[in-house]
Amino acid sequence: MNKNGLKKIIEAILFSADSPVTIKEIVSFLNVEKDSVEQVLTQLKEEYSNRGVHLVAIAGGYQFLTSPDVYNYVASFHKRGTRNSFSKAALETLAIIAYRQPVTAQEIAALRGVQSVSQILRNLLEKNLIKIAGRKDVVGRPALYKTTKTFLETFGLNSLEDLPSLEELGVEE
Amino acid sequence: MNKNGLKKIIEAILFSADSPVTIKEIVSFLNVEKDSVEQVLTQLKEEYSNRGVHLVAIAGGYQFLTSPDVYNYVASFHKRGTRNSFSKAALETLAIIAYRQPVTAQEIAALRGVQSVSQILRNLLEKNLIKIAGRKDVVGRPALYKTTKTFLETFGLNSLEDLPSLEELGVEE
Amino acid sequence: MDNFNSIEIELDNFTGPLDLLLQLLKKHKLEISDVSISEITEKYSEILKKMQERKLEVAGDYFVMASTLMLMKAKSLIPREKEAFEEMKEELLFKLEEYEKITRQAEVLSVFLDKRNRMWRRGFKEDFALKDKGVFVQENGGYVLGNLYSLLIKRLKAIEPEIVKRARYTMKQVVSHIYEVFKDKKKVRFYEIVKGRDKSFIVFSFSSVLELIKESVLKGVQTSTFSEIILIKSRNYSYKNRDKVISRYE
Repeated sequence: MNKNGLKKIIEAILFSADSPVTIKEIVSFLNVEKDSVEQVLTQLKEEYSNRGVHLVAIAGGYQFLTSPDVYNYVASFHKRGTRNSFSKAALETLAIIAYRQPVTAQEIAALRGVQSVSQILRNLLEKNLIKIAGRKDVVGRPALYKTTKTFLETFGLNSLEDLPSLEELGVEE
Repeated sequence: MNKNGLKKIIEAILFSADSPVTIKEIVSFLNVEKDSVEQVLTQLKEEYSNRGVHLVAIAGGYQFLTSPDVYNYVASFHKRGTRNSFSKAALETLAIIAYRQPVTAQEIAALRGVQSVSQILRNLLEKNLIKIAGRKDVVGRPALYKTTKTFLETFGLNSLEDLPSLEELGVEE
Repeated sequence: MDNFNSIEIELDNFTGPLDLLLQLLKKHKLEISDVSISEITEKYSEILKKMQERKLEVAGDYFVMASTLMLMKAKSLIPREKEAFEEMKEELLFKLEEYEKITRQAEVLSVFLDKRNRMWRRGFKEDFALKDKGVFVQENGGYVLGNLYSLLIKRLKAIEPEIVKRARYTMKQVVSHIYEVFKDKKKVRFYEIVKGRDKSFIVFSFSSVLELIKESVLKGVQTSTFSEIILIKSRNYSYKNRDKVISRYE
Protein backbone atom coordinates (compact mmCIF):
# COMPACT_ATOMS: atom_id res chain seq x y z
CA MET A 1 0.00 0.00 0.00
CA ASN A 2 1.49 3.32 -0.97
CA LYS A 3 1.37 6.42 1.16
CA ASN A 4 -1.48 8.04 -0.71
CA GLY A 5 -3.54 4.86 -0.60
CA LEU A 6 -2.99 4.62 3.14
CA LYS A 7 -3.98 8.24 3.60
CA LYS A 8 -7.20 7.72 1.66
CA ILE A 9 -8.16 4.70 3.70
CA ILE A 10 -7.44 6.36 7.03
CA GLU A 11 -9.27 9.49 5.97
CA ALA A 12 -12.31 7.47 4.93
CA ILE A 13 -12.29 5.41 8.12
CA LEU A 14 -12.06 8.48 10.35
CA PHE A 15 -14.68 10.26 8.29
CA SER A 16 -17.22 7.47 8.52
CA ALA A 17 -16.72 6.64 12.18
CA ASP A 18 -19.10 8.23 14.64
CA SER A 19 -16.64 8.25 17.50
CA PRO A 20 -12.89 8.80 17.77
CA VAL A 21 -10.68 6.11 16.24
CA THR A 22 -7.37 5.35 17.91
CA ILE A 23 -4.01 4.89 16.21
CA LYS A 24 -3.88 1.44 17.75
CA GLU A 25 -7.14 0.42 16.07
CA ILE A 26 -5.90 1.58 12.69
CA VAL A 27 -2.53 -0.10 13.11
CA SER A 28 -4.02 -3.43 14.06
CA PHE A 29 -6.72 -3.26 11.42
CA LEU A 30 -4.46 -2.33 8.51
CA ASN A 31 -1.46 -4.16 9.84
CA VAL A 32 0.90 -1.29 9.07
CA GLU A 33 3.65 0.52 10.95
CA LYS A 34 2.56 2.84 13.73
CA ASP A 35 4.97 5.41 12.32
CA SER A 36 3.29 5.62 8.96
CA VAL A 37 -0.15 5.95 10.55
CA GLU A 38 1.13 8.77 12.72
CA GLN A 39 2.65 10.47 9.71
CA VAL A 40 -0.60 10.25 7.79
CA LEU A 41 -2.53 11.64 10.74
CA THR A 42 -0.16 14.57 11.10
CA GLN A 43 -0.46 15.24 7.40
CA LEU A 44 -4.26 15.05 7.47
CA LYS A 45 -4.41 17.33 10.50
CA GLU A 46 -2.31 19.83 8.62
CA GLU A 47 -4.35 19.56 5.42
CA TYR A 48 -7.60 20.12 7.26
CA SER A 49 -6.32 22.85 9.56
CA ASN A 50 -7.77 25.66 7.50
CA ARG A 51 -10.95 23.97 6.35
CA GLY A 52 -14.51 23.94 7.68
CA VAL A 53 -13.81 20.51 9.11
CA HIS A 54 -10.85 19.78 11.39
CA LEU A 55 -9.14 16.59 12.41
CA VAL A 56 -9.10 16.67 16.21
CA ALA A 57 -7.22 14.53 18.74
CA ILE A 58 -9.88 13.56 21.24
CA ALA A 59 -10.47 10.85 23.84
CA GLY A 60 -7.21 9.20 22.90
CA GLY A 61 -8.20 8.96 19.23
CA TYR A 62 -8.86 11.07 16.18
CA GLN A 63 -12.13 12.42 14.90
CA PHE A 64 -13.26 14.81 12.17
CA LEU A 65 -15.28 17.66 13.69
CA THR A 66 -16.59 20.87 12.19
CA SER A 67 -14.43 23.87 12.92
CA PRO A 68 -15.52 25.96 15.92
CA ASP A 69 -15.40 29.20 13.91
CA VAL A 70 -18.36 28.20 11.75
CA TYR A 71 -20.34 26.90 14.71
CA ASN A 72 -23.14 29.46 14.53
CA TYR A 73 -23.88 28.71 10.91
CA VAL A 74 -23.84 24.97 11.34
CA ALA A 75 -25.98 25.09 14.46
CA SER A 76 -28.62 27.32 12.94
CA PHE A 77 -28.63 25.41 9.66
CA HIS A 78 -29.46 22.20 11.49
CA LYS A 79 -31.72 24.12 13.89
CA ARG A 80 -30.04 22.45 16.75
CA GLY A 81 -29.55 24.80 19.63
CA THR A 82 -28.45 23.66 23.04
CA ARG A 83 -26.12 20.76 23.08
CA ASN A 84 -24.84 18.87 26.05
CA SER A 85 -25.55 20.91 29.12
CA PHE A 86 -25.11 20.11 32.76
CA SER A 87 -26.39 21.55 35.99
CA LYS A 88 -23.83 23.22 38.20
CA ALA A 89 -24.15 20.38 40.69
CA ALA A 90 -23.49 17.81 37.95
CA LEU A 91 -20.44 19.74 36.77
CA GLU A 92 -19.08 19.93 40.31
CA THR A 93 -19.58 16.21 40.70
CA LEU A 94 -17.88 15.52 37.40
CA ALA A 95 -15.03 17.85 38.35
CA ILE A 96 -14.48 15.94 41.59
CA ILE A 97 -14.48 12.60 39.80
CA ALA A 98 -12.29 13.84 36.94
CA TYR A 99 -9.66 15.37 39.22
CA ARG A 100 -9.69 12.91 42.10
CA GLN A 101 -10.62 9.58 40.61
CA PRO A 102 -11.24 7.00 41.79
CA VAL A 103 -13.63 8.38 44.43
CA THR A 104 -16.59 7.07 46.34
CA ALA A 105 -20.04 8.64 46.48
CA GLN A 106 -19.44 9.48 50.11
CA GLU A 107 -16.25 11.36 49.37
CA ILE A 108 -18.00 13.33 46.64
CA ALA A 109 -20.88 14.20 48.96
CA ALA A 110 -18.48 15.31 51.71
CA LEU A 111 -16.54 17.55 49.34
CA ARG A 112 -19.71 19.13 48.07
CA GLY A 113 -21.10 19.48 51.58
CA VAL A 114 -24.28 17.55 50.84
CA GLN A 115 -25.77 14.37 52.23
CA SER A 116 -26.22 12.40 49.07
CA VAL A 117 -25.14 12.50 45.44
CA SER A 118 -26.73 9.23 44.34
CA GLN A 119 -29.27 10.86 42.04
CA ILE A 120 -26.58 12.80 40.17
CA LEU A 121 -24.31 9.75 39.98
CA ARG A 122 -27.13 7.66 38.51
CA ASN A 123 -27.68 10.34 35.95
CA LEU A 124 -24.02 10.51 34.99
CA LEU A 125 -23.82 6.73 34.84
CA GLU A 126 -26.81 6.65 32.54
CA LYS A 127 -25.10 9.10 30.23
CA ASN A 128 -22.02 6.89 30.33
CA LEU A 129 -19.90 9.80 31.56
CA ILE A 130 -18.70 7.93 34.62
CA LYS A 131 -18.28 4.29 35.46
CA ILE A 132 -17.93 2.10 38.49
CA ALA A 133 -14.33 0.96 38.54
CA GLY A 134 -13.97 -1.43 41.41
CA ARG A 135 -14.75 -1.08 45.06
CA LYS A 136 -12.96 0.55 47.93
CA ASP A 137 -11.53 -1.86 50.41
CA VAL A 138 -13.32 -0.47 53.43
CA VAL A 139 -16.45 -1.47 55.32
CA GLY A 140 -19.40 -1.67 52.96
CA ARG A 141 -17.09 -1.88 49.95
CA PRO A 142 -18.45 1.29 48.36
CA ALA A 143 -18.20 1.70 44.59
CA LEU A 144 -15.33 3.74 43.20
CA TYR A 145 -16.19 6.09 40.38
CA LYS A 146 -14.07 7.10 37.43
CA THR A 147 -14.67 9.10 34.28
CA THR A 148 -15.11 7.30 30.95
CA LYS A 149 -14.02 7.74 27.38
CA THR A 150 -17.42 9.25 26.67
CA PHE A 151 -16.56 11.90 29.26
CA LEU A 152 -13.40 12.77 27.33
CA GLU A 153 -15.35 12.87 24.08
CA THR A 154 -18.12 15.02 25.53
CA PHE A 155 -15.70 17.52 26.96
CA GLY A 156 -13.35 17.49 23.98
CA LEU A 157 -10.41 16.19 25.98
CA ASN A 158 -7.78 13.94 24.54
CA SER A 159 -6.81 12.58 27.93
CA LEU A 160 -7.24 13.50 31.59
CA GLU A 161 -3.83 15.14 31.38
CA ASP A 162 -5.44 17.90 29.34
CA LEU A 163 -7.15 19.10 32.50
CA PRO A 164 -5.13 21.99 33.91
CA SER A 165 -3.80 21.50 37.42
CA LEU A 166 -4.90 23.73 40.27
CA GLU A 167 -1.49 25.33 40.12
CA GLU A 168 -2.03 26.24 36.49
CA LEU A 169 -5.37 27.66 37.52
CA GLY A 170 -3.62 29.91 40.00
CA VAL A 171 -4.94 28.10 43.05
CA GLU A 172 -2.59 26.93 45.77
CA GLU A 173 -2.88 23.24 46.42
CA MET B 1 -18.63 36.89 3.68
CA ASN B 2 -15.57 36.11 1.64
CA LYS B 3 -15.19 33.11 -0.59
CA ASN B 4 -13.08 31.12 1.84
CA GLY B 5 -15.49 31.79 4.68
CA LEU B 6 -18.37 30.63 2.53
CA LYS B 7 -16.50 27.49 1.55
CA LYS B 8 -15.79 26.63 5.18
CA ILE B 9 -19.42 27.06 6.16
CA ILE B 10 -20.74 24.98 3.27
CA GLU B 11 -18.14 22.29 3.90
CA ALA B 12 -19.08 22.11 7.59
CA ILE B 13 -22.80 22.04 6.86
CA LEU B 14 -22.43 19.24 4.32
CA PHE B 15 -20.16 17.30 6.62
CA SER B 16 -22.48 17.47 9.62
CA ALA B 17 -25.73 16.87 7.74
CA ASP B 18 -27.24 13.42 7.88
CA SER B 19 -28.74 13.57 4.40
CA PRO B 20 -27.94 15.33 1.12
CA VAL B 21 -28.23 19.11 1.24
CA THR B 22 -29.56 20.95 -1.81
CA ILE B 23 -28.15 24.11 -3.36
CA LYS B 24 -31.50 25.74 -2.78
CA GLU B 25 -31.34 25.06 0.94
CA ILE B 26 -27.89 26.57 1.19
CA VAL B 27 -28.82 29.60 -0.90
CA SER B 28 -31.89 30.37 1.15
CA PHE B 29 -30.17 29.71 4.44
CA LEU B 30 -27.09 31.84 3.81
CA ASN B 31 -28.88 34.36 1.65
CA VAL B 32 -26.15 34.35 -0.97
CA GLU B 33 -26.06 34.12 -4.76
CA LYS B 34 -26.75 30.74 -6.25
CA ASP B 35 -23.71 31.26 -8.45
CA SER B 36 -21.29 31.53 -5.58
CA VAL B 37 -22.72 28.44 -3.88
CA GLU B 38 -22.33 26.50 -7.11
CA GLN B 39 -18.79 27.74 -7.49
CA VAL B 40 -17.93 26.65 -3.97
CA LEU B 41 -19.47 23.22 -4.53
CA THR B 42 -17.51 22.75 -7.76
CA GLN B 43 -14.35 23.77 -5.99
CA LEU B 44 -15.01 21.42 -3.05
CA LYS B 45 -15.78 18.58 -5.44
CA GLU B 46 -12.50 19.21 -7.16
CA GLU B 47 -10.52 19.45 -3.91
CA TYR B 48 -11.94 16.19 -2.64
CA SER B 49 -11.70 14.33 -5.95
CA ASN B 50 -8.50 12.56 -5.04
CA ARG B 51 -9.18 12.04 -1.34
CA GLY B 52 -10.63 9.19 0.70
CA VAL B 53 -13.85 11.18 0.91
CA HIS B 54 -15.71 12.56 -2.11
CA LEU B 55 -18.33 15.21 -2.50
CA VAL B 56 -21.11 13.53 -4.43
CA ALA B 57 -24.18 14.97 -6.13
CA ILE B 58 -26.91 12.69 -4.92
CA ALA B 59 -30.69 12.77 -4.64
CA GLY B 60 -30.83 16.34 -5.85
CA GLY B 61 -28.34 17.49 -3.24
CA TYR B 62 -24.76 17.18 -2.19
CA GLN B 63 -23.25 14.82 0.32
CA PHE B 64 -19.81 13.75 1.47
CA LEU B 65 -19.33 10.03 1.04
CA THR B 66 -16.32 7.80 1.42
CA SER B 67 -14.60 7.13 -1.87
CA PRO B 68 -15.64 3.90 -3.61
CA ASP B 69 -12.05 2.68 -4.03
CA VAL B 70 -11.58 2.39 -0.25
CA TYR B 71 -15.06 1.08 0.44
CA ASN B 72 -13.93 -2.43 1.30
CA TYR B 73 -11.52 -1.21 3.95
CA VAL B 74 -14.06 1.11 5.48
CA ALA B 75 -16.80 -1.47 5.52
CA SER B 76 -14.69 -4.15 7.12
CA PHE B 77 -13.26 -1.68 9.63
CA HIS B 78 -16.72 -0.83 10.88
CA LYS B 79 -17.93 -4.41 10.86
CA ARG B 80 -15.42 -5.23 13.55
CA GLY B 81 -17.42 -3.09 15.91
CA THR B 82 -20.46 -5.28 15.67
CA ARG B 83 -18.79 -7.88 17.80
CA ASN B 84 -19.67 -5.90 20.89
CA SER B 85 -23.08 -4.87 19.75
CA PHE B 86 -26.13 -6.55 21.26
CA SER B 87 -29.84 -6.43 20.86
CA LYS B 88 -31.77 -5.29 23.88
CA ALA B 89 -33.23 -8.75 24.32
CA ALA B 90 -29.73 -10.24 24.38
CA LEU B 91 -28.59 -7.63 26.89
CA GLU B 92 -31.57 -8.29 29.16
CA THR B 93 -30.85 -11.99 29.02
CA LEU B 94 -27.19 -11.39 29.83
CA ALA B 95 -28.17 -9.09 32.68
CA ILE B 96 -30.36 -11.76 34.22
CA ILE B 97 -27.68 -14.41 33.89
CA ALA B 98 -25.01 -12.07 35.26
CA TYR B 99 -27.06 -11.14 38.31
CA ARG B 100 -28.78 -14.43 39.08
CA GLN B 101 -26.39 -17.09 37.95
CA PRO B 102 -26.72 -19.97 37.81
CA VAL B 103 -30.18 -19.75 36.20
CA THR B 104 -32.26 -21.90 33.89
CA ALA B 105 -33.71 -20.85 30.56
CA GLN B 106 -37.16 -21.09 32.09
CA GLU B 107 -36.31 -18.70 34.90
CA ILE B 108 -34.86 -16.23 32.41
CA ALA B 109 -37.97 -16.43 30.26
CA ALA B 110 -40.19 -15.91 33.29
CA LEU B 111 -38.24 -12.85 34.38
CA ARG B 112 -38.28 -11.37 30.91
CA GLY B 113 -41.95 -12.18 30.50
CA VAL B 114 -41.44 -14.10 27.29
CA GLN B 115 -42.15 -17.66 26.21
CA SER B 116 -38.70 -18.73 25.16
CA VAL B 117 -35.14 -17.49 25.21
CA SER B 118 -33.53 -20.51 23.55
CA GLN B 119 -32.55 -18.65 20.37
CA ILE B 120 -30.83 -15.92 22.35
CA LEU B 121 -29.11 -18.42 24.61
CA ARG B 122 -27.75 -20.31 21.62
CA ASN B 123 -26.43 -17.07 20.27
CA LEU B 124 -24.75 -16.12 23.52
CA LEU B 125 -23.29 -19.59 23.87
CA GLU B 126 -21.88 -19.29 20.36
CA LYS B 127 -20.24 -16.01 21.26
CA ASN B 128 -18.82 -17.67 24.35
CA LEU B 129 -20.44 -15.10 26.61
CA ILE B 130 -22.27 -17.71 28.65
CA LYS B 131 -21.72 -21.36 29.45
CA ILE B 132 -23.69 -24.28 30.76
CA ALA B 133 -22.56 -24.93 34.30
CA GLY B 134 -24.36 -28.04 35.40
CA ARG B 135 -28.01 -28.94 35.48
CA LYS B 136 -30.70 -28.13 37.94
CA ASP B 137 -31.85 -31.07 40.00
CA VAL B 138 -35.50 -30.92 39.03
CA VAL B 139 -37.64 -32.68 36.48
CA GLY B 140 -36.20 -32.33 33.04
CA ARG B 141 -32.83 -31.42 34.53
CA PRO B 142 -32.69 -28.06 32.75
CA ALA B 143 -29.30 -26.53 32.01
CA LEU B 144 -27.96 -23.89 34.36
CA TYR B 145 -26.33 -20.91 32.72
CA LYS B 146 -23.45 -18.80 33.92
CA THR B 147 -21.41 -15.98 32.44
CA THR B 148 -17.87 -16.55 31.16
CA LYS B 149 -14.54 -14.79 31.28
CA THR B 150 -15.22 -13.52 27.77
CA PHE B 151 -18.33 -11.91 29.19
CA LEU B 152 -16.27 -10.04 31.77
CA GLU B 153 -13.82 -8.89 29.10
CA THR B 154 -16.53 -7.78 26.70
CA PHE B 155 -18.26 -5.73 29.34
CA GLY B 156 -15.11 -4.28 30.80
CA LEU B 157 -15.57 -5.92 34.18
CA ASN B 158 -12.85 -7.18 36.44
CA SER B 159 -15.13 -9.52 38.27
CA LEU B 160 -18.83 -9.99 38.78
CA GLU B 161 -18.50 -7.87 41.89
CA ASP B 162 -18.03 -4.88 39.61
CA LEU B 163 -21.67 -5.09 38.63
CA PRO B 164 -23.49 -2.31 40.42
CA SER B 165 -25.77 -3.54 43.16
CA LEU B 166 -29.49 -2.99 42.89
CA GLU B 167 -29.16 -0.63 45.81
CA GLU B 168 -26.72 1.51 43.87
CA LEU B 169 -29.13 1.47 40.99
CA GLY B 170 -31.84 2.81 43.19
CA VAL B 171 -33.90 -0.35 43.43
CA GLU B 172 -34.82 -1.93 46.74
CA GLU B 173 -34.07 -5.60 46.82
CA MET C 1 -30.72 44.01 56.96
CA ASP C 2 -30.14 43.87 53.28
CA ASN C 3 -32.95 44.21 50.86
CA PHE C 4 -32.98 40.70 49.45
CA ASN C 5 -34.54 41.74 46.23
CA SER C 6 -31.30 43.42 45.32
CA ILE C 7 -29.19 40.35 45.94
CA GLU C 8 -28.07 38.81 42.74
CA ILE C 9 -27.69 35.51 44.51
CA GLU C 10 -30.12 33.19 42.76
CA LEU C 11 -32.20 31.55 45.43
CA ASP C 12 -32.78 28.36 43.54
CA ASN C 13 -29.33 28.00 42.12
CA PHE C 14 -27.16 26.64 44.90
CA THR C 15 -25.49 23.29 44.56
CA GLY C 16 -25.39 22.92 48.33
CA PRO C 17 -24.76 24.72 51.63
CA LEU C 18 -21.07 25.27 50.86
CA ASP C 19 -22.02 26.96 47.61
CA LEU C 20 -24.51 29.18 49.38
CA LEU C 21 -22.05 30.10 52.11
CA LEU C 22 -19.28 30.82 49.63
CA GLN C 23 -21.49 33.06 47.51
CA LEU C 24 -22.63 34.84 50.64
CA LEU C 25 -19.08 35.50 51.83
CA LYS C 26 -18.05 36.77 48.41
CA LYS C 27 -21.10 38.94 47.99
CA HIS C 28 -20.60 40.67 51.34
CA LYS C 29 -16.81 40.50 51.33
CA LEU C 30 -16.89 38.69 54.63
CA GLU C 31 -14.43 36.31 56.21
CA ILE C 32 -15.24 33.74 58.78
CA SER C 33 -14.09 35.15 62.11
CA ASP C 34 -15.42 35.65 65.64
CA VAL C 35 -16.31 39.23 64.69
CA SER C 36 -18.30 38.39 61.58
CA ILE C 37 -19.76 35.00 62.49
CA SER C 38 -22.92 36.53 63.85
CA GLU C 39 -23.54 38.49 60.68
CA ILE C 40 -22.83 35.47 58.49
CA THR C 41 -25.20 33.30 60.50
CA GLU C 42 -27.91 35.89 60.22
CA LYS C 43 -27.51 36.32 56.48
CA TYR C 44 -27.35 32.59 55.88
CA SER C 45 -30.52 31.96 57.86
CA GLU C 46 -32.25 34.81 56.12
CA ILE C 47 -31.59 33.24 52.72
CA LEU C 48 -32.87 29.89 53.95
CA LYS C 49 -36.02 31.62 55.09
CA LYS C 50 -36.41 33.27 51.71
CA MET C 51 -35.95 29.96 49.99
CA GLN C 52 -38.67 28.42 52.12
CA GLU C 53 -40.99 31.34 51.51
CA ARG C 54 -40.49 30.86 47.81
CA LYS C 55 -41.53 27.25 48.39
CA LEU C 56 -38.23 25.96 47.08
CA GLU C 57 -37.37 22.57 48.31
CA VAL C 58 -34.62 23.15 50.79
CA ALA C 59 -32.60 20.06 51.50
CA GLY C 60 -31.68 19.14 55.03
CA ASP C 61 -28.03 19.82 54.20
CA TYR C 62 -28.69 23.55 54.42
CA PHE C 63 -30.07 23.32 57.93
CA VAL C 64 -27.11 21.29 59.11
CA MET C 65 -24.91 24.17 57.99
CA ALA C 66 -27.22 26.69 59.64
CA SER C 67 -26.94 24.93 62.96
CA THR C 68 -23.17 24.66 62.58
CA LEU C 69 -23.02 28.42 62.07
CA MET C 70 -25.27 29.03 65.05
CA LEU C 71 -23.15 26.81 67.24
CA MET C 72 -20.05 28.70 66.11
CA LYS C 73 -21.76 31.97 66.85
CA ALA C 74 -22.61 30.79 70.36
CA LYS C 75 -19.07 29.63 70.99
CA SER C 76 -17.66 32.90 69.73
CA LEU C 77 -19.51 34.73 72.48
CA ILE C 78 -18.13 32.62 75.30
CA PRO C 79 -14.49 33.38 76.13
CA ARG C 80 -13.65 29.89 77.36
CA GLU C 81 -15.06 28.39 74.16
CA LYS C 82 -12.65 30.44 72.09
CA GLU C 83 -10.49 27.44 71.26
CA ALA C 84 -13.45 25.32 70.23
CA PHE C 85 -14.59 28.15 68.00
CA GLU C 86 -11.17 28.32 66.36
CA GLU C 87 -11.25 24.58 65.70
CA MET C 88 -14.64 24.75 64.08
CA LYS C 89 -13.55 27.75 62.06
CA GLU C 90 -10.48 25.91 60.77
CA GLU C 91 -12.57 22.97 59.75
CA LEU C 92 -15.13 25.09 57.94
CA LEU C 93 -12.40 27.11 56.23
CA PHE C 94 -10.78 23.93 55.03
CA LYS C 95 -14.04 22.67 53.62
CA LEU C 96 -14.68 25.98 51.91
CA GLU C 97 -11.21 26.06 50.41
CA GLU C 98 -11.56 22.54 49.07
CA TYR C 99 -14.95 23.39 47.73
CA GLU C 100 -13.66 26.51 46.04
CA LYS C 101 -11.06 24.42 44.23
CA ILE C 102 -13.85 22.22 42.96
CA THR C 103 -15.81 25.17 41.65
CA ARG C 104 -12.71 26.26 39.74
CA GLN C 105 -12.32 22.80 38.30
CA ALA C 106 -15.98 22.73 37.37
CA GLU C 107 -15.46 26.00 35.52
CA VAL C 108 -12.61 24.41 33.61
CA LEU C 109 -14.90 21.59 32.54
CA SER C 110 -17.52 24.06 31.53
CA VAL C 111 -15.02 25.88 29.28
CA PHE C 112 -13.96 22.62 27.64
CA LEU C 113 -17.59 21.64 27.19
CA ASP C 114 -18.36 24.94 25.60
CA LYS C 115 -15.61 24.54 23.06
CA ARG C 116 -16.54 20.94 22.28
CA ASN C 117 -20.17 21.95 21.90
CA ARG C 118 -19.12 24.27 19.12
CA MET C 119 -17.93 21.38 17.02
CA TRP C 120 -20.15 18.90 15.25
CA ARG C 121 -19.37 15.41 14.33
CA ARG C 122 -20.58 13.90 11.14
CA GLY C 123 -24.27 13.23 11.32
CA PHE C 124 -24.50 10.67 8.62
CA LYS C 125 -23.09 7.23 8.87
CA GLU C 126 -23.18 4.84 5.98
CA ASP C 127 -24.61 1.62 7.15
CA PHE C 128 -21.57 -0.60 7.10
CA ALA C 129 -22.66 -2.64 10.02
CA LEU C 130 -25.88 -4.22 11.10
CA LYS C 131 -29.23 -3.05 9.85
CA ASP C 132 -30.72 -3.68 13.24
CA LYS C 133 -28.78 -1.27 15.37
CA GLY C 134 -27.77 -2.87 18.59
CA VAL C 135 -26.70 -1.36 21.85
CA PHE C 136 -22.98 -0.88 21.70
CA VAL C 137 -21.30 -1.86 24.90
CA GLN C 138 -18.69 0.62 25.92
CA GLU C 139 -16.69 0.87 29.08
CA ASN C 140 -19.82 0.97 31.14
CA GLY C 141 -20.91 -2.52 30.20
CA GLY C 142 -21.53 -3.47 33.80
CA TYR C 143 -23.69 -0.48 34.35
CA VAL C 144 -25.61 -1.03 31.12
CA LEU C 145 -26.44 -4.51 32.35
CA GLY C 146 -27.18 -3.37 35.87
CA ASN C 147 -29.46 -0.70 34.63
CA LEU C 148 -31.34 -3.09 32.39
CA TYR C 149 -31.61 -5.55 35.22
CA SER C 150 -32.93 -2.93 37.60
CA LEU C 151 -35.50 -1.89 34.99
CA LEU C 152 -36.57 -5.50 34.62
CA ILE C 153 -36.90 -5.84 38.35
CA LYS C 154 -38.84 -2.60 38.63
CA ARG C 155 -41.13 -3.63 35.80
CA LEU C 156 -41.72 -7.01 37.35
CA LYS C 157 -42.30 -5.54 40.77
CA ALA C 158 -45.03 -3.37 39.36
CA ILE C 159 -46.90 -6.29 37.85
CA GLU C 160 -45.73 -9.26 39.82
CA PRO C 161 -43.81 -8.89 43.04
CA GLU C 162 -43.60 -12.65 43.69
CA ILE C 163 -41.38 -13.55 40.78
CA VAL C 164 -38.84 -11.05 41.93
CA LYS C 165 -38.75 -12.22 45.49
CA ARG C 166 -39.14 -15.90 46.04
CA ALA C 167 -41.99 -17.14 43.98
CA ARG C 168 -45.15 -17.65 45.96
CA TYR C 169 -45.68 -21.01 44.36
CA THR C 170 -43.58 -24.05 44.05
CA MET C 171 -43.69 -26.29 41.03
CA LYS C 172 -45.02 -28.92 43.40
CA GLN C 173 -48.05 -26.83 44.28
CA VAL C 174 -48.77 -26.03 40.68
CA VAL C 175 -48.44 -29.62 39.49
CA SER C 176 -50.57 -30.82 42.33
CA HIS C 177 -53.18 -28.23 41.38
CA ILE C 178 -53.14 -29.50 37.79
CA TYR C 179 -53.72 -33.06 39.04
CA GLU C 180 -56.69 -31.84 41.03
CA VAL C 181 -58.19 -30.08 38.04
CA PHE C 182 -57.97 -33.25 35.97
CA LYS C 183 -59.32 -35.47 38.71
CA ASP C 184 -62.83 -35.58 37.32
CA LYS C 185 -62.18 -34.24 33.84
CA LYS C 186 -60.70 -35.61 30.69
CA LYS C 187 -60.27 -32.39 28.82
CA VAL C 188 -59.46 -28.97 30.20
CA ARG C 189 -58.65 -25.66 28.61
CA PHE C 190 -55.36 -24.17 29.83
CA TYR C 191 -57.34 -21.12 30.88
CA GLU C 192 -59.31 -23.16 33.41
CA ILE C 193 -56.14 -24.10 35.23
CA VAL C 194 -55.01 -20.53 35.70
CA LYS C 195 -58.39 -18.83 35.94
CA GLY C 196 -58.27 -16.03 38.50
CA ARG C 197 -54.61 -16.63 39.24
CA ASP C 198 -51.76 -14.17 39.01
CA LYS C 199 -49.06 -13.98 36.39
CA SER C 200 -46.44 -15.99 38.21
CA PHE C 201 -48.94 -18.79 38.64
CA ILE C 202 -49.57 -18.67 34.91
CA VAL C 203 -45.86 -18.81 34.17
CA PHE C 204 -45.39 -21.76 36.50
CA SER C 205 -48.45 -23.52 35.17
CA PHE C 206 -47.32 -23.10 31.62
CA SER C 207 -43.94 -24.63 32.28
CA SER C 208 -45.44 -27.40 34.43
CA VAL C 209 -47.86 -28.24 31.67
CA LEU C 210 -45.00 -28.47 29.20
CA GLU C 211 -43.22 -30.85 31.54
CA LEU C 212 -46.33 -32.96 32.03
CA ILE C 213 -46.84 -33.16 28.28
CA LYS C 214 -43.26 -34.32 27.91
CA GLU C 215 -43.93 -37.01 30.50
CA SER C 216 -47.12 -38.07 28.70
CA VAL C 217 -49.22 -37.21 31.70
CA LEU C 218 -51.11 -34.77 29.55
CA LYS C 219 -51.53 -34.13 25.87
CA GLY C 220 -51.71 -30.65 24.46
CA VAL C 221 -53.82 -29.69 21.46
CA GLN C 222 -53.78 -26.38 19.71
CA THR C 223 -55.82 -25.73 16.58
CA SER C 224 -53.65 -22.83 15.43
CA THR C 225 -50.51 -21.02 16.57
CA PHE C 226 -52.06 -18.56 18.99
CA SER C 227 -55.25 -20.37 19.76
CA GLU C 228 -56.08 -21.71 23.17
CA ILE C 229 -54.28 -24.75 24.43
CA ILE C 230 -56.55 -27.67 25.17
CA LEU C 231 -55.16 -30.25 27.55
CA ILE C 232 -56.20 -33.87 27.54
CA LYS C 233 -55.39 -36.56 30.07
CA SER C 234 -52.79 -38.90 28.66
CA ARG C 235 -51.65 -42.41 29.37
CA ASN C 236 -49.37 -41.62 32.31
CA TYR C 237 -51.99 -39.70 34.24
CA SER C 238 -52.94 -41.45 37.37
CA TYR C 239 -54.55 -39.58 40.21
CA LYS C 240 -53.62 -42.36 42.60
CA ASN C 241 -49.94 -42.18 41.75
CA ARG C 242 -49.83 -38.43 41.59
CA ASP C 243 -47.59 -38.02 44.63
CA LYS C 244 -44.82 -39.91 42.92
CA VAL C 245 -44.84 -37.50 40.01
CA ILE C 246 -45.32 -34.42 42.16
CA SER C 247 -42.42 -35.32 44.42
CA ARG C 248 -40.05 -35.09 41.50
CA TYR C 249 -40.74 -31.39 41.24
CA GLU C 250 -38.89 -28.95 43.35
